[in-house]
Amino acid sequence: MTTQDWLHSSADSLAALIPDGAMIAVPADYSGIAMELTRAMIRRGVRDLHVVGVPITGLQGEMLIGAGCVKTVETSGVTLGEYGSAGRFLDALRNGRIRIKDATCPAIHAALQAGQKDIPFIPLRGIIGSDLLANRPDWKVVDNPFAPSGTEDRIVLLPAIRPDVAVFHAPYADLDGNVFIGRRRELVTIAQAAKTTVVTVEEVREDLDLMASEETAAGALPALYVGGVAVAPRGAWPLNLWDEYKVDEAHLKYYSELARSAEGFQRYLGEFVHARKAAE
Amino acid sequence: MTTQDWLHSSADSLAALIPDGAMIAVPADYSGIAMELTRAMIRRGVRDLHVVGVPITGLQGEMLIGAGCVKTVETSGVTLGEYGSAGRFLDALRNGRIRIKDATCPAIHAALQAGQKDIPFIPLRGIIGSDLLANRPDWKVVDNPFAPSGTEDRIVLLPAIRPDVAVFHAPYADLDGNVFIGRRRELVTIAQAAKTTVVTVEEVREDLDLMASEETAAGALPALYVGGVAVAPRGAWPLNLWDEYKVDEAHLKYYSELARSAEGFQRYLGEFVHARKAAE
Amino acid sequence: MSSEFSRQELLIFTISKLLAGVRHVAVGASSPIPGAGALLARAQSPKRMFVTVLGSTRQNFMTNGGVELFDMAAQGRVDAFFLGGGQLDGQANINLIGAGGEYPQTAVRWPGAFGSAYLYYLVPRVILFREEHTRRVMVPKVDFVAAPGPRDDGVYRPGGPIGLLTNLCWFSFDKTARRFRLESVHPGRTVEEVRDNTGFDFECPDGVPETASPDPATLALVRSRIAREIGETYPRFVKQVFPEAA
Amino acid sequence: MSSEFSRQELLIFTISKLLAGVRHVAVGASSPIPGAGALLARAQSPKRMFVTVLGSTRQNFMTNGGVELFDMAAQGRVDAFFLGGGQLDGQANINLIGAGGEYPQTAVRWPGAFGSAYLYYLVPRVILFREEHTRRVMVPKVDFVAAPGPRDDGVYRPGGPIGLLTNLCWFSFDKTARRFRLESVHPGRTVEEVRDNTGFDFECPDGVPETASPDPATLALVRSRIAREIGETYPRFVKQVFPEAA
Repeated sequence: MTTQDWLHSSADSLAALIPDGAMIAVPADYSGIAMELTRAMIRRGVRDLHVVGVPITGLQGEMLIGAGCVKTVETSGVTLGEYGSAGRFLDALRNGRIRIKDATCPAIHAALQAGQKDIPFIPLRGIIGSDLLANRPDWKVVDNPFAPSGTEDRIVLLPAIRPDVAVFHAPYADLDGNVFIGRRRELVTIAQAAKTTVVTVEEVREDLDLMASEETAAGALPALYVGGVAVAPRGAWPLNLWDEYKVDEAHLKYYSELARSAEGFQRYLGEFVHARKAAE
Repeated sequence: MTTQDWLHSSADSLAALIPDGAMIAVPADYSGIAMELTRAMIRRGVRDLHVVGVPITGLQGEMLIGAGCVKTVETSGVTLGEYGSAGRFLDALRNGRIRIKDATCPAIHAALQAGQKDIPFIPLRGIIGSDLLANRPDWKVVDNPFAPSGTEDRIVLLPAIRPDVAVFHAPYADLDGNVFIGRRRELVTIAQAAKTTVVTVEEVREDLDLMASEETAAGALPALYVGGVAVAPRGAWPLNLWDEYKVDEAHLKYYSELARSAEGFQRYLGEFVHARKAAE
Repeated sequence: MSSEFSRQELLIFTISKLLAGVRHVAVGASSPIPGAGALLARAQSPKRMFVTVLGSTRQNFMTNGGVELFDMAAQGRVDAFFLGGGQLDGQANINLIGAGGEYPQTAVRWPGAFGSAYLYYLVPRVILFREEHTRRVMVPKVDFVAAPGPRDDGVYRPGGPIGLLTNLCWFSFDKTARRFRLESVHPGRTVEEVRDNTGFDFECPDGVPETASPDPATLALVRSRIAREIGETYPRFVKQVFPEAA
Repeated sequence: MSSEFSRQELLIFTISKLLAGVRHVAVGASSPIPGAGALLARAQSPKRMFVTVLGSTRQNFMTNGGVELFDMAAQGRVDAFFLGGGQLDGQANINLIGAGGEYPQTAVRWPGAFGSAYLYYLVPRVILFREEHTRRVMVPKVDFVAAPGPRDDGVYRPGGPIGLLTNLCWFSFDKTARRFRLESVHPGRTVEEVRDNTGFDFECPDGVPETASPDPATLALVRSRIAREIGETYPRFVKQVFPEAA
């Protein structure tokens, strides 16, 4: 066995792998969010991030925006779901402190798949006629060169997205640093499209080799793609991790209450981020 | 539970779902080949198939060609590996009885991924300068519209492949018709790109719901994509099924011996296909 | 409205009927009523029917990541889907982005376009669903077209809206005339009420019927099995609407 | 050739040295010697090294299907790969399709181009490997270019061949001059033998050294652990070449 040079001692150590100005790709809130790592990024004071929500972002993007870590957000939605408005996102947008690249979910997915293949662009149906297109000068409309001659078939080309870092939280890694991602295959796409990937996990299973059987390998992200792993127990808190543990509803309501104002949000940071208050 | 209307009584019943002239997508020999179903297709006398090897084909394509079932083969290779030449393929090609669309592996994969997304085309690096391109008038070379202005960047566009039927063999299906495909995700791609999918399995596990856990769902092809399943014990014979059982080496050597001549191949068909001789 | 069933139960029942004959219906985020309607349609379908409830683990058979729903839609494997919006107009344009002011600094901002600017073109039976039926929502012209209604622009568009379901009524949508038509008004509601609360013009035939009410057997099914199934994803909804099932 | 090691062992050892510093090497189908060379390089690497042996279950960490190798190559995550061919020429063009006659009805037909027409452009350290070193294989000009050698054609090409290893020798390849250079001749072989059996022109410096021989510790490693590891995928090869390990 090789040494576990991929294993970091804490989320704060992992956060150092995300430089200022980085483009980071993060999954939607239901797919495993590295919230402890997000708090570590805020503690470290990362700046000028380009956050790609895959295909949307929630509490994570909202908190990074509120803490002044974000320059650009590229997403098909920013939402806290049933827990209220994303107050800091709305405030930053209204006051022009962030740039937004509004997208539609399949465009985010397809552009990341283009990044995964390192092809410069990928075509996608739909979109033409939406005002999204008018606000996305990086999206081009061309005539489909494969349309039967004499027919016109306009189609959108999306440039590939190749993030600097993919960031998520997962239930476990195995002894070699392979990460269990189950059926959340958008995590494979962002890990491959990105230059590197940092992952927090509930635990490292020293007794497990995910590659040992067809059954377990099916849900594994190979270690090759992973630049760093840290153990962060309940690392998605206050969000859920898949079906492993539930959303902390009371906490999310408390957050959305505080996040209505800049002062409230600062208080929240003081209580739950800078204080390094443990989950629960 | 709904009725198992997807479950057919035999490979011969499944073979009726593959019409003459169909474009079928089949995996490479190592990924699970529906050989009993292939024999059933030959027994039923299917004609004018367009066989897409994903990304190559072996004994299956070779036998279908030898039996006169194939009009076009689109593949990055036809090979029996260490067991000798694909005699019937070589003979049919030399005598102009089949049309070949020579490809390169990633082009087959990418074109099927385009089929999976139902986008009309997908760009791919490489290929330019290869004589493959000169023989594939369906592949177009364009200027990358996203290249920095003043720079030239030619790139190949491949038209999507949308097969009529995806065909493979897998270890098991569950009670709902979800099929275990493990990490062989090209099977997901061909199943989605194709209009329908027919699968033979070693067994249907009446006690298993692959969707019941994140671990088992990760390796499952959802039943939605599957038009028909039949149980065919040792249905990949004489090929291996992943690590489940090994190649029948003696049989493959015997095959490649007989397949050197049209007469030998006819004798082989009489012994192992039309006679419905059981596997082993 | 009859006291025998709730507003939500009527909507769930109406949706289930709009899904008759569908093989696969998908339901997006934050959509408990469409989700329950889809599950009801499945429970009553004579043939095998597939339901995808986004956000659910059990009512979701997808295994290829977040892109699968969109790929399936392109493949022609999603027969029905639901879309809403902060604003909808008479040409069935929908706005999920924001209203007032200048984009992106709109006076009101909603979460975002999600999959609308794609699924609206590709899914053959898109049901527009928005409970609030007011002139604030049903506007003459949306401020931002997140996803356009059917147009004669040559764009590939095998899909589109079949109609709009609200707390007051069900409109069908004519893709050629590009116009809504009032098909039925919910029990206890009136055509005048619809007209007063709709900011766009629509076809209004004489004698608009009342929206059909759910029968007792269906109501029983909704309150037991369907409430249980949708409760996995929307426990708070079930607690509110089906307190006995929760 | 020394009797202390076999021809295959020398090739395995030479390949392992050509892979020094590589993070990830992938090995295609029907390639037991490159596979063993890659596994040897990994066994001796001071840093973590990844090896993909196509066709193997254990020496293959890919979980995203057949496309993953190609996607990885595009992402810059495959540092080295091996290609061969029925014909190779002095501009490093390779032919895996067929020779003689008119395509597609060539007099000789090989299995097909596999991934060559893509990986050859993208993998920075492609090692051309062909045991048979004859004028039948090493031709002035290939009959069919399955994958072209480096050219000044503006095509995106971060990868390409670093050289050609055969039963007789190791040539490096100069991508700018587009020419092979004889770097070493295997023990027991001569420059004349190389010249006689090569149909293309190549740079031949004075005093070509002998290819380095494996040390005893390396040989012991190859015959034990490496033979065991490659034996999973190529049992017949191991039976032939390492009868004691098999």
